[in-house]
Amino acid sequence: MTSTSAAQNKQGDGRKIFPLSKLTESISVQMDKSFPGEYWITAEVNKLNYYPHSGNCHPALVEKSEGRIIAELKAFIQSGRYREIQNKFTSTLGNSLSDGMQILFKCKVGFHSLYGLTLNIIDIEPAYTLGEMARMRLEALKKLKAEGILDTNKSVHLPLLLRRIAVISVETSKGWRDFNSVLDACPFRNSIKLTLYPALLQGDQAVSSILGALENIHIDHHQYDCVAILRGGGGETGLDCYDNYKLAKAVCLFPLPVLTGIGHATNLTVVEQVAYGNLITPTALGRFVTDRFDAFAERLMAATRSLKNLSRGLLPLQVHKLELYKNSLAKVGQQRVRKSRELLLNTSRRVEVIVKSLLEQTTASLSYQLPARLGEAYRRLAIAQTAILDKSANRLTAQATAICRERIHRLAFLAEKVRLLDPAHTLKRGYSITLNNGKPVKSVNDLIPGDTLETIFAEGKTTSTVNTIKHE
Amino acid sequence: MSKKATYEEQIVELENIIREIEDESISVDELAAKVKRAAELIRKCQSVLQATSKEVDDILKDML
Amino acid sequence: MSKKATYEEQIVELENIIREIEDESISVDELAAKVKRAAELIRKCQSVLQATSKEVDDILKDML
Amino acid sequence: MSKKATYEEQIVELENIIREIEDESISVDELAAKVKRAAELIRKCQSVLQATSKEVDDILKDML
Amino acid sequence: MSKKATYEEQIVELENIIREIEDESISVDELAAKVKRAAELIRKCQSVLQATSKEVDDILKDML
Amino acid sequence: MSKKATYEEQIVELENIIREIEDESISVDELAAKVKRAAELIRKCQSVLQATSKEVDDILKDML
Amino acid sequence: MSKKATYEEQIVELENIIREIEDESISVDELAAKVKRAAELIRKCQSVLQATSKEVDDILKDML
Repeated sequence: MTSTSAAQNKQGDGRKIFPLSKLTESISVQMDKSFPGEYWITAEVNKLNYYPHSGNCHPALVEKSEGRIIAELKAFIQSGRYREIQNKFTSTLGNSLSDGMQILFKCKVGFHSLYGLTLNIIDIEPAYTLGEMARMRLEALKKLKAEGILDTNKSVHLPLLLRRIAVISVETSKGWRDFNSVLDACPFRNSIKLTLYPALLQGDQAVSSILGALENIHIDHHQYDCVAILRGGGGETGLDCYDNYKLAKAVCLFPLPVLTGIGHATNLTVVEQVAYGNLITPTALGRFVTDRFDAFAERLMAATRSLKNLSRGLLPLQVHKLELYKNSLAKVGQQRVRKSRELLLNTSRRVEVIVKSLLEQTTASLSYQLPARLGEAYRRLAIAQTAILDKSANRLTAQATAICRERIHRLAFLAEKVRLLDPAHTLKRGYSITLNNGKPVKSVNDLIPGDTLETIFAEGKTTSTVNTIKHE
Repeated sequence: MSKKATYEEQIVELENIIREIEDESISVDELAAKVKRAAELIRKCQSVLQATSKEVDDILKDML
Repeated sequence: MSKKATYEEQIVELENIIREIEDESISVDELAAKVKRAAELIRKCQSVLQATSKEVDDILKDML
Repeated sequence: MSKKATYEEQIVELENIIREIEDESISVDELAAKVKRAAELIRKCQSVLQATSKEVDDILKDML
Repeated sequence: MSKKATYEEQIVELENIIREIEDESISVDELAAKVKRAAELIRKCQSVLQATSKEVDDILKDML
Repeated sequence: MSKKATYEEQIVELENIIREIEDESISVDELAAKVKRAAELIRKCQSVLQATSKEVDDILKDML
Repeated sequence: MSKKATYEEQIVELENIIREIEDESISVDELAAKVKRAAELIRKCQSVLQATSKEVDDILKDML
């Protein structure tokens, strides 16, 4: 505190005593000194605290670290400025400035004698908030994924027929009307039971309102097939609540499949992403419900049709099959008999053929072969015997002729010999035979003189006497 | 509700029976029984479709 | 099924008999008996079919 | 079947006779007797076939 | 067959005679008698064969 | 055969005669007689052979 | 042969005569007679031989 304060008093005990205004003035001066310009600050809008009557806004700003508030300050936005800022937000984000948003704002820090510390917001940068929202959406998804529950609701069983639907909507909303009008056109409308759990579907209160509705449904969740979140006619704004991590987590972990029809957003919200199904509009969600009824009914009809056709078709098929069996039985039975008959006929023909062949062969053997062999054997024997006889005849002829010849020859020889020995033959050649006393004289010594010799000649005989004998 | 509703199992059973009949993988011996069962399943499924909200509640109460 | 042969069993027996007759693995001595048996099987199957047909028709009639 | 030879047995006997005749292992003395036997067997087989044929036809006629 | 020589026996005798003649183990004196016997055997066999033939033909005629 | 010399005996006699002649142990006085006898024997044997031949031929002719 | 000397005896006589003549054991007186006898024997034998030869030739001629 400066001593230049105009309102200071001195007391006797030496204490300096100032009036409050002096203090606030002094703080204000110090503040202006310390925070002379304008500053860009980031913070989260914990509560917007907009006062429609004055048009002013007194947002409560906080900074959180790991979920805990580590700084908190109230700010002020003058009504005219607030309108400008909201226009910028709506056009950039498609969303007005609202609770829970991260903002980057330009401010002047001051101190007011009446209001104390003042944070006067001059401008807010919607682009930052947009980025922050995207970041938060990603963060929420990352977190859910890290917790392993991102697809938990998608894995919950969705019955074929959504007959008991817990609807989170507003009874007077266009979304609720659209949904109902689709269902009313469905022939199975009587089978569908809707239970409305009213809730705020956009704006600051939406997250807690929807969470509250979900809690209520949870109590009776066994009575429902699914939860439908319907929002319609709200335009494109106020959807940031569906990026809320808490709400998204509740949807993820909800025991019933959650279906969403919350309108068209530029970006798919986290809730839409983690819900069992996102049908975008209530009308589409209604069609989704009725389509499933139609599909089931169609399946049932198709099954009924098939059952009738097939059951009736199957038996005639079997009757026909039996008919075929009957025919083939008749065919194979008669064929078998026929074949056996043919076989037997062939056998009997074979008997005839081979018997006749045997008889013919035997007859041939008996009538031709054996007689021929007999004749041949005989002829050979006869020829051999004839040869023997011929040879004998030849031998006989040769020998007999030879004997005759030899005998004739021998006789001739003897005849010649006799002729030669005949004395007449010798005498004819001039020899003569001298006989003494009738005996041929062969030696001179046989003679003595005076012997009378007879000499025989061829033509006659003479007689003579020996005169002398001369020895050689 | 992780457990499937009875009618869901019934329509699957029904369609299986029909497929079996179609495939002729059902014998004549079983046919009547199967057709009977299919008819019963059809009746049951139809009743689920046509039931009023109240009946639905009753059916569900019975089921639980 | 232990006492009465099923339709399918009878069809199998019938087919076997027809095949045996065709293959000539059945002797002439057995032929008449086998044909008789086959005829009997066909008759039985026909009556099973008729009964099944009636039963199925009744079920379907009831269903509509 | 103990008393009466079956068709198949008769066919076997018949075939044996044919083989004997073919092999010329049958003498002329026996031939007539064997042929007579063969003829008898063929006749018997024919009558068996006729009876079977008639029986089969009757069964089939009854069936159709 | 004890009294009357069979066809086969006669054929055997005939064959023996022919073989003897072929072997020239027969004398010319016996030859005529043997040839006569052979002829007789052939005739006898032929008549047996004829009879058999006739019998067989009759059987076969009846058979077919 | 007691009365009539057999072919074989005649052949033996013939051989003896021829051998005698060949041995020149035969006298001229006997020669003509012996030759005559031999010729007679040959003729006889030939006629036996011829007769048998005729007989065989006749038989074969009859048979064929 | 008792009456008529055989060819062989005559040949023996002839040969004896020839031997006697050759031995000169015969007298000149006998000589002429012997020679005469020899000539006679030769004549006789020649005629016998001629007759025999002719006969044999005839027989053989007949035979062949």
